[in-house]
Amino acid sequence: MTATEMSALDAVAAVQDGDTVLVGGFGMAGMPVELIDALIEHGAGDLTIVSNNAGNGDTGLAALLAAGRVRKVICSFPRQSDSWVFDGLYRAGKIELEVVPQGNLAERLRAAGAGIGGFYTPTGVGTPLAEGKETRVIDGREYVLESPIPGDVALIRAYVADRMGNLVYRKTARNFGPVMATAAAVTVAQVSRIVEIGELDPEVIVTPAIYVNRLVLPGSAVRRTEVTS
Amino acid sequence: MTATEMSALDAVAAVQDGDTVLVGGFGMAGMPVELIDALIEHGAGDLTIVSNNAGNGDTGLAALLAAGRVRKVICSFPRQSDSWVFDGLYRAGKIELEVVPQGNLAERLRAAGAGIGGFYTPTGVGTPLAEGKETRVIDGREYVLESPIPGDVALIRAYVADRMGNLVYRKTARNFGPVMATAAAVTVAQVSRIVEIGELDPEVIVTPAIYVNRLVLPGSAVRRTEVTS
Amino acid sequence: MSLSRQEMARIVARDIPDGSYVNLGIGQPTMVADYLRAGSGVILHTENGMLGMGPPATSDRIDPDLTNAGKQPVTELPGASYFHHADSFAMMRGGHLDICIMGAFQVSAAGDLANWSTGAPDAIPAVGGAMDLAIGAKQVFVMMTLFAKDGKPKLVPSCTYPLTGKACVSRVYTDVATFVLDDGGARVTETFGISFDELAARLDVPLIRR
Amino acid sequence: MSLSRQEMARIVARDIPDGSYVNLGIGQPTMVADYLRAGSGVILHTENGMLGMGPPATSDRIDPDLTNAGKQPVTELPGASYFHHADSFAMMRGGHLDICIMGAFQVSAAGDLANWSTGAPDAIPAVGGAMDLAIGAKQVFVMMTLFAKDGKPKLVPSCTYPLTGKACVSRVYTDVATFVLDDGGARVTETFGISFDELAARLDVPLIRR
Repeated sequence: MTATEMSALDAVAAVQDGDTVLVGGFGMAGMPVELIDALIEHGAGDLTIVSNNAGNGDTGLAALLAAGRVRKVICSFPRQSDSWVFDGLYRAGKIELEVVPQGNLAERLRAAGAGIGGFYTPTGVGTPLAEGKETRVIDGREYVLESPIPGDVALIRAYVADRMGNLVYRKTARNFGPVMATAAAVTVAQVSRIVEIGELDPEVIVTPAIYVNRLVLPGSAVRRTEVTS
Repeated sequence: MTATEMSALDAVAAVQDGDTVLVGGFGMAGMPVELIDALIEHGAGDLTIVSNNAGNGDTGLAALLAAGRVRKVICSFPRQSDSWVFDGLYRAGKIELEVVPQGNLAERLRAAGAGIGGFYTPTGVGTPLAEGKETRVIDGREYVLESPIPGDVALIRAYVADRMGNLVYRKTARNFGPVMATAAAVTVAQVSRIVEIGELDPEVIVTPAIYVNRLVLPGSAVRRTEVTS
Repeated sequence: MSLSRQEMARIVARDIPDGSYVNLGIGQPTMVADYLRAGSGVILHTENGMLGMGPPATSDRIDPDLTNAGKQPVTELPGASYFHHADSFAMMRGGHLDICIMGAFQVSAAGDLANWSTGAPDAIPAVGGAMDLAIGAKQVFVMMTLFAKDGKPKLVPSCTYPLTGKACVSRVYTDVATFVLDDGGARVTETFGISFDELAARLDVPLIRR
Repeated sequence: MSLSRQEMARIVARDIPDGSYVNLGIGQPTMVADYLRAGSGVILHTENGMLGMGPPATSDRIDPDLTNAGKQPVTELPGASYFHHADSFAMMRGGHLDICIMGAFQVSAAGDLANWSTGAPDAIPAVGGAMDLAIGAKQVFVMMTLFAKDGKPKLVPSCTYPLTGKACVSRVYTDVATFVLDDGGARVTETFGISFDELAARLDVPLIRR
């Protein structure tokens, strides 16, 4: 189905209590800030958040965590100079953490989108992050078996979408967006611009429309929210 | 290292007796015709060819097979209306065949390029092509374990390269090129045009230069060969 | 009267929901495209790396770099996108396509599909993307004549030909009847020039009246 | 005299062959870029999805959509390309990068690397891309001071901190000596302000004179 343009709040209504939500971005680049704010407003809880980091400062993911909506975080790098919200919850035993090497995180998301049941990765062999996991020697090299990470909803940020839902990204803000879009049952993309079908060159589309369900233009979302409130 | 422009014959000199050669293309779209012709002229033998098909008519891959240079073919679809060269060699017991479902072929090539030691695929479960292979039930679904297919040399066709070796493709001629480029120790790309570094938009590059070693412009290759012969 | 190939294609097209992402297999399934309603929003995938495939290309619109999985020249519709083979099969195998339509030698009542090899001892094996399509799409529709030239039914209790995929077919469109397969039963939803009882008498598969 | 951080970066840069594809880890290794010879053709990879990374961006060239793995604003050089995270780590893990340069808490004589966790019981684990970089590049160079603040050597017979990767480090650049690790031995190729014998006396690792 062609992607539907919605307000941020309507779009994140796809998230239900207990869902696994994939959140794009690497630092602020590619972070779907308006969608996270809408998710906080939406109120769904008991969430598992899959993202590279576990929130910074007091806004965005950190605010979602502070609101007590997150049961578990799956990420590669939770500990940062300004990750005090996560740090506090973790030390208080109020949040679960699964640390995944960044490449395994990206590959496990891809596997979920690609129908791969599991894969043998060289990353993490002999380290604490492979403890308890199945290992296997293939052609003389040791590998760890890793499993896919499917999401219920992906919240990503792209640059331009066409009305069908095809996406292009901008520079290193691309990061996790394309793999997360493939790995979730419902993908919501926050974009800076929506163009007509046919305006994007078919050769340069990074995320084909089949992976995108809902489009959010932050500016218009704000206006719509004001109108309806 | 920045990719080097060469004649087709110089470029395929990377192929040695006994090598595994990945050959791009799906039908004629993306088929590196001049590189295959050069490989025939080059003379390397005892080759394993990995390609979607096993040659058509009497030219290209079929001519390479007819010249007795190929020990084994790994492909998804060898049998076509005009695959008489392969058919004859196969029925005479003169060539080995490994038939691989097309998606497994693409994924096995990707795995080789991505450092994945093996993966569980749903394709082929319960069929003769999974016989003797390890299977595994993951979350209630049955999967087959498949292994990477690395190449010694990849011969692919792209559309435009810059002098660094970044590649873009054209329409469905893209097919196996990008994954084969990642899966081989040496990648030779036949292209229609070479532009200066900086002329390709970094957002639209499909195969980054790191995967490309040698560039061949067929027209110029012919001229150079004439000059040196 | 039993259906012509064109009529079968029309009936399959009728059953594809608007806006679906669909892969049409090589051969007869390709004809389904001719019967998709303009404005249906159905988007065609071709496994050699494209979404948004348009009609066959003719004369001066033929481009050797733009073909379908049957290697026939095709065209590009607005909103199309190109991707490489691993991405294309990831799309298929990851369960993102709504419907895949394929031909078959045999389909079992449990939805097993056999469409790549007759198992003849001297045959050269060749599978292409059939096994990936069989297990990848959310639904697999099969189009075939219900009886082989020798009169043997092709909807069978258990496939005797080598399998393409297990328990993957959800509907079977034939020249004389349409079947929906679920929970091991074959439910007859339409018949063409044959009665339900005649059909039941000629098939070894338990049939369910719709 | 032992080397400053700048001098260490200069020495590492000197040892990177022209035209190499290189990933510079977060922190000190980033400084190596300042000492790459113009025209060296060295191409920098950043794991958040870019080849051809340029120098840090300043003032009006800062673009929030263009950062390095340390989330600092950077620039783009001609010939750059962008790709998503799975493709970026496939590039790394598939062995396509020539050299990766990282900091370390400890390196063993066998090349084991510990650089992500001190194993403190109350520490929050965080690994980022370190484990992927450790096993992915053709060669891993480590930059570190040879002795910790408490004087304990960081080149050790066996790492006591949790590992990042096994047998992955090929060279260790320190403030007082450079080591090449191969076949379980640490070969000293240069010393700075310390003699080979002094070094041998302070380390528990058997050293090989170059």
